[in-house]
This record gives sequence, structure tokens and C-alpha cells, in this order.
Amino acid sequence: MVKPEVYGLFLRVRLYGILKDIVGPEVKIGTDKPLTVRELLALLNDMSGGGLGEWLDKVRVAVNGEVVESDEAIIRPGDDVALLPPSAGG
Amino acid sequence: MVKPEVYGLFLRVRLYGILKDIVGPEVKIGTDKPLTVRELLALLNDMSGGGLGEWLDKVRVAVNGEVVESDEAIIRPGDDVALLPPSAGG
Amino acid sequence: MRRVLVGIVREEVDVGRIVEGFKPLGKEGYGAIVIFVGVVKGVVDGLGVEELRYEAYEELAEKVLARIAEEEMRKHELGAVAIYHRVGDLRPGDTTVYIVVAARGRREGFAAAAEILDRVKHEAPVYKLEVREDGEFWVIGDGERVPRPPRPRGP
Amino acid sequence: MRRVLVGIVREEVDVGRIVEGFKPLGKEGYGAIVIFVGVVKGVVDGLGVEELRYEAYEELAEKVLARIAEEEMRKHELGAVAIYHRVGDLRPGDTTVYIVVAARGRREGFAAAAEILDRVKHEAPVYKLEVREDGEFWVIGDGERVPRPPRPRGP
Repeated sequence: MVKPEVYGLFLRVRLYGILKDIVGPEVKIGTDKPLTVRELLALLNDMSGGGLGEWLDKVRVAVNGEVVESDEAIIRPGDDVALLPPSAGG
Repeated sequence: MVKPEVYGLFLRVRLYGILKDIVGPEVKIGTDKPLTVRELLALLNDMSGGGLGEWLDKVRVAVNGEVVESDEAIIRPGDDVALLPPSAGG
Repeated sequence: MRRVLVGIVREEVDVGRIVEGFKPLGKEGYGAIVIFVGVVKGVVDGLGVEELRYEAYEELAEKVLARIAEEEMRKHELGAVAIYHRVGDLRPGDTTVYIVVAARGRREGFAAAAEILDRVKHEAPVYKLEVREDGEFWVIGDGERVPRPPRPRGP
Repeated sequence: MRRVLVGIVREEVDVGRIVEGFKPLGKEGYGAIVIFVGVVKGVVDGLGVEELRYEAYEELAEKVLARIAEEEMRKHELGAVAIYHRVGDLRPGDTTVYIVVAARGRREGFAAAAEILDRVKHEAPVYKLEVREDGEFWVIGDGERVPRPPRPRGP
């Protein structure tokens, strides 16, 4: 089981693969309000000076260890969020 | 390399798989003349009371460690002959 | 005997030991063990590869591997499935991924192993950076290469 | 390193050791090792199998295995091939045949291993007697079973 870590009123986002290079390996966002996945991606894109650009369509977002399919899914402070580029195993 | 064993004026034939059950594991045929593959098969069929019957079409004959394709191929006394049913490896 | 073995691992996996574990399933009618082992290539598109740096979102990756194993086990009527993916800095000749299936027959076995491998490549949150003689590239999906962008912080 | 390994063998084969030997071919661009291991099934057509008695015309069998390995190596551009077939009295859960190929990619690897296995089954002079609960059967070709005929001499 994934254990969400609470950072006060922060939201912790871990990034993988090329996204880590663009945005950074981990981002803490100060917020006490829930966000949608769409809002979170927009925020991260702004933080990276628009660097997420072409990746916004390809990124998958996992919340508490499961991929969420909808851009309208809600993320709450304390949730464990991961931004995942297309897989490249093997 | 296969080393042919000479049995005086005998021809040694080893049999495999179901053919061994029908004819026997090894047959020595006294002959000082060359035989064709066809003649050898007819002889072995006679020796087994016609038991080779349905197998005559399916049998492969190897002479000195290589399968011969033609029924007219010549076998000489001293050759190492093997009678092979259809393969069943794996 | 555990029928589903999966893991994101740092070390090599002992394939012989998995085969040893799956062999007894022959008694239940599983007569075919098919194994795929991926190996880092030293040459891609004619260019030398120095290293592949693999990382995974591990919490999710192991769940995804287990899900793939269980779904494919049902679909192909397998007796057992093992899927291991390595992470870390791997060099040409190092192993990367291991798929082992015990199937009733060879056709199901080959089909299952190939399909599991495809799914692992596309579904498991595993990422690789190819360090080549002409630079560093992120491998995206099944072969597209994107030059590594400049980083916002440290190397 | 020997690129073609074949044999008619009495003992089990250490698959892990073959993988160990083929891994370094990754450096030359062979990124996929595919392995097939055949296992004696304990159940065939719902009937219990006690034993499979394998025999081979060994002088020819090893030549045939080597020929298959070399031809398939050229056809599928493989880096290395191993083919081992066991003989003797084998029981359910025992291994029977081992095919290992090192290929450039997974598709060639799976295709080559499947094709080599088919050829071994049809071309290698290897024979098997299936000892089942309902009697003894010679397996002919790829699955036809013929009841064992009465023998002209001892068992």
C-alpha cells in the first residue's frame, strides 16, 4: 500500500523520465485546496516556463499509486502524485 | 565421423522407435552383394512377416550417418544402415 | 509454489532457478516453458551505447507487472508467470527484463511471452535514458528517441 | 565463445549458464535471448502419463541439430543458438528439449525459437514412447499416437 505523506498544506509531485529533466525530480506545491489534474498540469507547465508543452497530451498522472484517467480527477493536499511519461520498459 | 563396422559379408541395420518393436533393434543380413534401399526394405519386410507394411512409405533410411533420399541408393556390405520412423522430438 | 512472480529489481535474476520452480507444473499438463531475457545492446542505429539508465515508479510498476501477469495467465491458460524488470545503470551485455511463462503447449507459450513483453514495454512505468556516443536520449515508448533536455537542477 | 551449441544429452541442461554465455552478445547488438524448455506432461488427452522414453539415432541427431542451428542462425541473423535434446526415461516434470537463441530483437528471437523447435520435432531422429495409464504408445510426428506393437524379442 502506498502511504500518502502529508506536507502540511503542500502537495508533493514526483516526476519521472524526461519530465524530471524538464520540471525537476520533485515539486512541492503549497495549496490548501483540492486541484484537478488539469489544473495541476497547467501549474507545473507554468513553473517550467512552458517546458511541458508537447508532453501535456502524453503525460499520465498517478494519484496514490494508481493512474487516473480523467483530467477532471481531484487531487487533494496530502495525496501522493506522480507524473509519468510514456513507458519505455524492456 | 561415423566409422562403418564391417561384419564380414554382413550388412548391419539398426532400427529405431516403433520399427525396433516390429523388426528388432538390429538385424544382420548376410550378403556379399550391394543392395538398393528398396531391396533392403523388402527384405526386412519379409523378415518381419510383412510387419513393416504401412511403414514402408514413411521410413527414412540412413547410410553411414546420412539420410539417403532415393530408394535406388546403393548399400554395400560393411555400410552402417539405420531405419528411422518419422521424428518425434520435443 | 507461487504462480505469479514479479518484481522491480536491481540485481540479475537466476533464470535457471525459475525454470526449476516451473518444471513440476509439467505434472499438471504445462509442457512448455518460454523465457525472454532482454539484454542491453552496445550498438543502436550504428552508434555505440555506453549505458542505459533505467528507473521505475516502483509503487505502481510492481502492481502493473502483477496485473499483466494475472491477466495473461487467464487469457493464455498459463500455469505460472514470472516478470522481473531491472532498474539502475546497465551496460551493454547486462540483462534488463525477464519474462518466464509455463504454458500447456509451445504456441500458447510463445504467444503469451511475446504479448507480456509488449505489455511490459507499454504499460509498466519504467523509463530509460540511453547514454550514447552522440549524446543522451530518453527512449519514449517503443523506440522514439528524444535528446535529453537541459536540466533545471543538478545532473 | 562458441556460437552453436548442440547435443543429445542424458542430463539436465543449465539454462542459466547458457544465458550467461549469450549475454555478452548484447555488445554486438543482440538484445533478445529467447528460450524454450520442453517439459514432460503428466496428463495427455485426460489420461495419466507415467513416463516418456526417448531415444535418438545419435550419430545423425547431433549433425541434424547442428545443421538446423546453423541454417536458422543465418536465416534470422542470430548471434548464437543452443539446441539440446534429452534422451532416456523421463517422467512428468522432467525437461526434454532446450532451445536458446540470441537475436537482434524480440520478434526475430521468438520466430527463430519457434521455428527451430518445429524443425527439431520434425527433422531430428528422436523417438518417444509414451507410457500411459492405458498402455504404451509410440508418438509419431507431431502428435499421432500408435499403440506399441508386440515385440519380436525381449521387452
